[in-house]
Amino acid sequence: MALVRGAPLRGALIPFRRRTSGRGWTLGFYIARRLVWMIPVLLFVIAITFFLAHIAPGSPWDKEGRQLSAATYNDLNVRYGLDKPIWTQFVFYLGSVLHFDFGTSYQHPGQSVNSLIAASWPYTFKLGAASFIVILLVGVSLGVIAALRQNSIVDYAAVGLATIGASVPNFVVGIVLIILLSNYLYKFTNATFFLPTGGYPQDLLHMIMPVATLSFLPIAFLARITRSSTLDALRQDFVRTAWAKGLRERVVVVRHVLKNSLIPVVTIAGPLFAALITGSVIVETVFQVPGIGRSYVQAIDARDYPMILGTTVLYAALVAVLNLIVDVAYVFIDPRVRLE
Amino acid sequence: MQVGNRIRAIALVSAGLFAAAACGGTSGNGVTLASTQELRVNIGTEPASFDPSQTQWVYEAAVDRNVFEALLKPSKDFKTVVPDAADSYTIDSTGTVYTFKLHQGAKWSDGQPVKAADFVYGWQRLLDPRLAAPYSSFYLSVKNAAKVNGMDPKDSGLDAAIQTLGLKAVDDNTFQVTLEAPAGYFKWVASLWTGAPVRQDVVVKNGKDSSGNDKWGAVAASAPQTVVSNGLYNISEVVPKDHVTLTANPKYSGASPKPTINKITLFEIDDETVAYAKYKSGELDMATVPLADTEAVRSSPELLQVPELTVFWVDFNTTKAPFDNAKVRLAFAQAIDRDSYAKDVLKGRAISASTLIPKGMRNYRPDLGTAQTFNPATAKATLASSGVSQSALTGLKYTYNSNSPTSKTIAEFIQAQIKTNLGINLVLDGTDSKTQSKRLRTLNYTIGGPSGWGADYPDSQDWFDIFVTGSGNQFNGWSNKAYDDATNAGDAAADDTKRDAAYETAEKALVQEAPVAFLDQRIAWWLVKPYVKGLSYTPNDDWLGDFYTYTIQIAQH
Amino acid sequence: MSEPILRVQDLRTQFFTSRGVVHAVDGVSFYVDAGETVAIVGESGCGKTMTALSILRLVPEPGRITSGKILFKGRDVVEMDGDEVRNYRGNDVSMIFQDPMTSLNPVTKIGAQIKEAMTAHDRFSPVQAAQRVVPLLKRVRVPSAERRISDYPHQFSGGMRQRAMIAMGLANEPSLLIADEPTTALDVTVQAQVIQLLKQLNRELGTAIILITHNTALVASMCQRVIVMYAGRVVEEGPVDRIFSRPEHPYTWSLLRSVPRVDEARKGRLVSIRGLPPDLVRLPPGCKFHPRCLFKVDKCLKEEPPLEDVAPGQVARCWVMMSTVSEETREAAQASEVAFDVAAEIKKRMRADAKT
Amino acid sequence: MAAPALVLEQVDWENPEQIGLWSDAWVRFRRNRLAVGSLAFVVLLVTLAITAPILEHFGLLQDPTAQDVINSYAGPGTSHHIFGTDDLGRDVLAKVIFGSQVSLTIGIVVQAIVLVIGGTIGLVAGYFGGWIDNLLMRFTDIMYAFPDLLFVLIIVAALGPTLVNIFVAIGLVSWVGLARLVRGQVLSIKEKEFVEAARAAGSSPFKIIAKHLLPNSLGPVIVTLTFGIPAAIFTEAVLDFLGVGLRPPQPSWGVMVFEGYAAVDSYPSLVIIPCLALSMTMLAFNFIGDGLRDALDPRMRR
Repeated sequence: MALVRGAPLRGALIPFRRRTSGRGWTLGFYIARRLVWMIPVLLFVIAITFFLAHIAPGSPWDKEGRQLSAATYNDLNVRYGLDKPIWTQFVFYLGSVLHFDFGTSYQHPGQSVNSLIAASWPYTFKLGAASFIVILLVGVSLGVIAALRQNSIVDYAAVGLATIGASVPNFVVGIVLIILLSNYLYKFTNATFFLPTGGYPQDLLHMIMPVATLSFLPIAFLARITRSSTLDALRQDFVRTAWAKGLRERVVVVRHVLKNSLIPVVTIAGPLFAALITGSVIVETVFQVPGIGRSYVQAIDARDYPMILGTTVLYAALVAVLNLIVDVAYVFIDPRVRLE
Repeated sequence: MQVGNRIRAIALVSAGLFAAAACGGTSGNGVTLASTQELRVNIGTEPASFDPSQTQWVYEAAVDRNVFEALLKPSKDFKTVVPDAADSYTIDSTGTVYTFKLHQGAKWSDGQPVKAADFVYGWQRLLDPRLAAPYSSFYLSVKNAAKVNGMDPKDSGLDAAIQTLGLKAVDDNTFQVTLEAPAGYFKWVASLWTGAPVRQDVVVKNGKDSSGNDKWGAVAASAPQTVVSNGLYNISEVVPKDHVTLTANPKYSGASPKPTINKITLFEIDDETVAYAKYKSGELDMATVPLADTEAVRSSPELLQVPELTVFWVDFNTTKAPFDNAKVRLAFAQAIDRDSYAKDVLKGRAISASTLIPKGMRNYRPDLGTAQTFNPATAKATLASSGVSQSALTGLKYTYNSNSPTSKTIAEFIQAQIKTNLGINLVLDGTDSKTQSKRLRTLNYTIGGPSGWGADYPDSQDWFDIFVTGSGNQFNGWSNKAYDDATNAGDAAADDTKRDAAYETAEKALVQEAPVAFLDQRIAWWLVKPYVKGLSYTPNDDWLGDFYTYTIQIAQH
Repeated sequence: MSEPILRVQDLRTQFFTSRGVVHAVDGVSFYVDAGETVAIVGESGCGKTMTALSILRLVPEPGRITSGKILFKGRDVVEMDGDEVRNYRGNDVSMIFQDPMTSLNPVTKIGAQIKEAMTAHDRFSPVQAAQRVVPLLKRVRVPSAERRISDYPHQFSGGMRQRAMIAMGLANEPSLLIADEPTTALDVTVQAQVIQLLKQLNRELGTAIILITHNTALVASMCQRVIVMYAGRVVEEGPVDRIFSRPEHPYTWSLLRSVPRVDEARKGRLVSIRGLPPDLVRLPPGCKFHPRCLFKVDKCLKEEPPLEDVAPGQVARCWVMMSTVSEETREAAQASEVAFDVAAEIKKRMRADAKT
Repeated sequence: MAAPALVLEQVDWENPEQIGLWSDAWVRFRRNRLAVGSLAFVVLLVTLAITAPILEHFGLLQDPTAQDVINSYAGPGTSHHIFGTDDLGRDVLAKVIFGSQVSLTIGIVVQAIVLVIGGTIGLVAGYFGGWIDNLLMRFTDIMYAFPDLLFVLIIVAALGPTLVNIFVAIGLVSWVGLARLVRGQVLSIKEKEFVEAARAAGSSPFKIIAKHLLPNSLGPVIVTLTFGIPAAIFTEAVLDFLGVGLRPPQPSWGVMVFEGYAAVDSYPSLVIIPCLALSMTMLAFNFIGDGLRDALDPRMRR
């Protein structure tokens, strides 16, 4: 098979069978199997994080400056069950997690982790979704144009941007934007930092900088992959057949070239989500975005175990679900793939 | 850009310096008011709770002070206390029974009258072990407080024991506190924001979370509905991790005059650089100046320098060699060039300190600090006379919190000073804030820091208690009978001259024995927009004017 | 005889590569009458595929048609602009390719790809196009066509796919179908079926077919005329039976002898033609075949012979012509074949390449 | 006289000229000017990093920890501080060069860890297949589900931010990609005839892996590792930037960005210089990666 397919898919899909695929039934079965498989994965993630968090030196109640009295210190441990042996705490925590109760945050007495995450999740999601759309639009179009107009200035510009993008860390991009906008340009654009209170039009203006910072690296990554897969597709025989049929250029490019070259792009959507998540931690810290990325860093520093675990589980579940969606989408996009 | 809480300095105006001069009069003094009277400030970190009994940090106090009204509050010049929710108070002949007369007709934000029983319930929550209030130690002077607070949270007899506390509502307007023993400083304890009244029915209505925390004070979007308060302002909006908005409380009928500012937005920007950038882009009305931008603003008309009542020092672990030897500690203290640190490193934003009590407080005695003054020659001599071998001084680890840029800079500065002046190579051992606090608390270190103290109130008792044997706030494992006796005498004495003499002996012992090497007292650099008028601030403000918000006005701009 | 539907005059197609200009098609002229089946044969790299692609203006980068005319029903294809070419391709002239495995879009249904060929031109309305797909597939003998149109290429066998390609080619009832080595990638049994199908379609639809192949056996069973190409030019052309019985150009002669003939008992051993196809960048002087020609004379090295009439309808490009060569010299020439070291030749060629 | 049989010289196709592959790759790599330029830059950087202590000894370079508190925050181009000084008056140029030591070691050591873990898991899973493959791949899925930065943050918080811990932490999260790649390579090569032949000839699995599987999957592995280096440097810099990474006195670039960020308004050079160093090094490794990929994988024509 001449077409270059991206990195082999995650375990469950290898090897391909080229038999006619009874899609409906096997797909449902496959999704169920993957969802069931997610539970042990999440449990494993919880276990690792739980013990790592508890190994970290210092307790949630240690603080600088005025110390808590010994009595208060002990009362707090009793209330949050930290006085029990670590294994009992773990079992107790697993019990509550199975009822979707992720406990209460030490940093915010009176608020459950569920409500805290629910409160700050929209900002991470809004930023992540906006960046994802920007990344797909800009990354793919850049890659396709570079491939179609190969060895033109557009191609060199796209490849150049892709390589530089892959090298400049996103917090550097963030810093440069801050230096430029806060010192020099703010007079004109008044583009201040991410302030979710601005209401609709102002919100978009404020999201420019964080979204740009979050998207810069993935756009480069995506453009590079789209370009090479489109170049491969252009070299295939069926494109020549399409031309020979007298189809218009637009039809040839969209229906024949892109329909094939964008398949590998779907496979890298998985690592793209992971990059967005790690990126959100950095961007939220640089731009003071009240999302769960930033609260994760604060939770670690404050040894807020329920918050650390809650955020990690959310992120891990998110990655697992998104990867499943990618794999299922892959089946619908590439008819040759048949589910194990 | 530090993550998490840093040592947020508690500021105090020094006696003669900035007294009440800057406090503006009412709108009548020729200030044309802007159409919107809104103030936007940065408190740096999201408060853990609005429930007074669950707060401890300065930025939490700044919110609660405007939403609740405690019995008393510090005067504008921070020298004494003035009435707040209580119009007046009397002390009986034994000096142990304080009777507070509440302001007639004061109302809660939901229209209910403020009753003495609300204060009784509020103070009981501060001592109830099940709630583990962080500031409970301040109220241990109340009768039976130590006994109740020390009980096991699961003890069934707890509710009955709480009734035995020296707290009584004589009638709806009279709240009486009985102490274990007379305490000259108790008026200041009554001025703390944590002593605000709390409505029992509101707490019960909102119930508890799965870990037993009362939900009424939670910093959540639901706060405007759950928090019922008696202060000048109500909580109108909470956007977690971003800001809290307060609006003037229409039903307020307490003693304070009506505020001109009707809306205060408190942002939670933990990065000083970002806050400074927002000040410049017009999104904040005041902001602190990052150390790096000192030169840029030194001559700016918007600059306000407010000396803070905070002193920072380096900790020695007196229970482990080589710092069990007083001479070695003294040698290290004498080898640190405090003036260069204040002038060059902090660019003049600090005053060097070689004694415990900061400048601007009653017992400020720089003359007693001669033992620790910087002198490389005497430092070397003292080290030599200590008889400690060179090998015992090698490989000493200096532990510090490397998340906060200020303590990182101090660590590197101390390392260089000790290297040049004593020829000893300290190994820097940085870690995050929690680990650092634990190391200090469990004496699992040799030398480290910086630790510091900010005045909760300008009374020496608040300071000298730190180094008393067995005090939770001392990380040096230091015990000195002469110091303990002098401090206890100072705390108990009623007459000021007797207290000063006692505290003087305590200060001398502290400086001489040097369980810590004193470093500096910070000066806060603030930038305030020119259109912010009538600002009257005390050194304990988290943002300037947060004690007396009703004097602030926004001029036309 | 009416005007031929296709007349190629002195066509030159060149590739401008870093190694220099490749003369892929170096002055080719021929004609194809309506309904006629013509074969273009020659070793790989002799320019036969590039000639076909030039006819459809499908020359890939960095190739260009540098000169010459391609008259299709009187209109010169070389002069056509973008839109005209698009309208011309696949409408009245269509082409099918060698490897059915890769010539069909793997992610689109077979039916859609065939329908697309029709909807690209306005000859049939979309509704008509949809209705014609199944009959087309039936015509090319694809079993249970109704069900198969919704299958994907990977669900078809090699032979089935080539039939689908042919159906696609015939969708617009073109007057000329160019088949570029349609059977090379198929195994022998399927080859016969495809050739049988093409012959039948030529008879039934009157579609002229240009069959491009290096397999001379196919030519005999299917085509009326044959054009032999070598080094980007036509070296001999004529009716099939004459060319097969009395080839005039030494290259055609050696070509025919290196093919096992079922109908005749072979006397001597099969002999491959000595040497390698010429390097199209540095063509030798004179007759391009002279380095490998067994009967060359001095003139062949200096001057390239023109196409001369050697018999009614037959032309050849040679100074000697096989008819003048006696039987004995043919036997001696065959015997004097010297063992040829292929590997050495390849290495010599690579080293020459590396130097540039 | 029987006609001489046409004898084709017996060319040993079993092992194509091994040198051809590498010399050919070098020829193609040399043509890529950007890659060669980047290689030169990296070589310069490595020599500077190694000789830094010697340069300091000879006074060409200042001591990065020497404080000159009087003229701290001096801008670039002042007296004998070409790049200026930081908040405690330390020479920025010295800090950048000594900082490269940390960043380069992190980049290379982490890739070594990734090669060991990822390589072995990929090879074993690919070659043996069956339940071993399934087990290892399920384990990789788990690691894949873990957002890498979060995992690194929690490890560093738990074990403490020493250099070794950071190496291990970043290495632990970065091997998944390589494991998958190697497994894919092994799976595809295992099908190839010459491996079949070798197995038929009875050579031990270990010999097969060493002689056939490794050399053939070397190309993509080298490319992945080259791209891995900037990724590792980036992750370490992020840790420092979040304030949880390396502790002074280790002057790594990430720490310099973290310290300089506080002075971003008045002294942007304190942030820009380490950011430039970081970006240029990562850029260089990316260009080298590109060059290697094109050289070793002819299909990816430019």
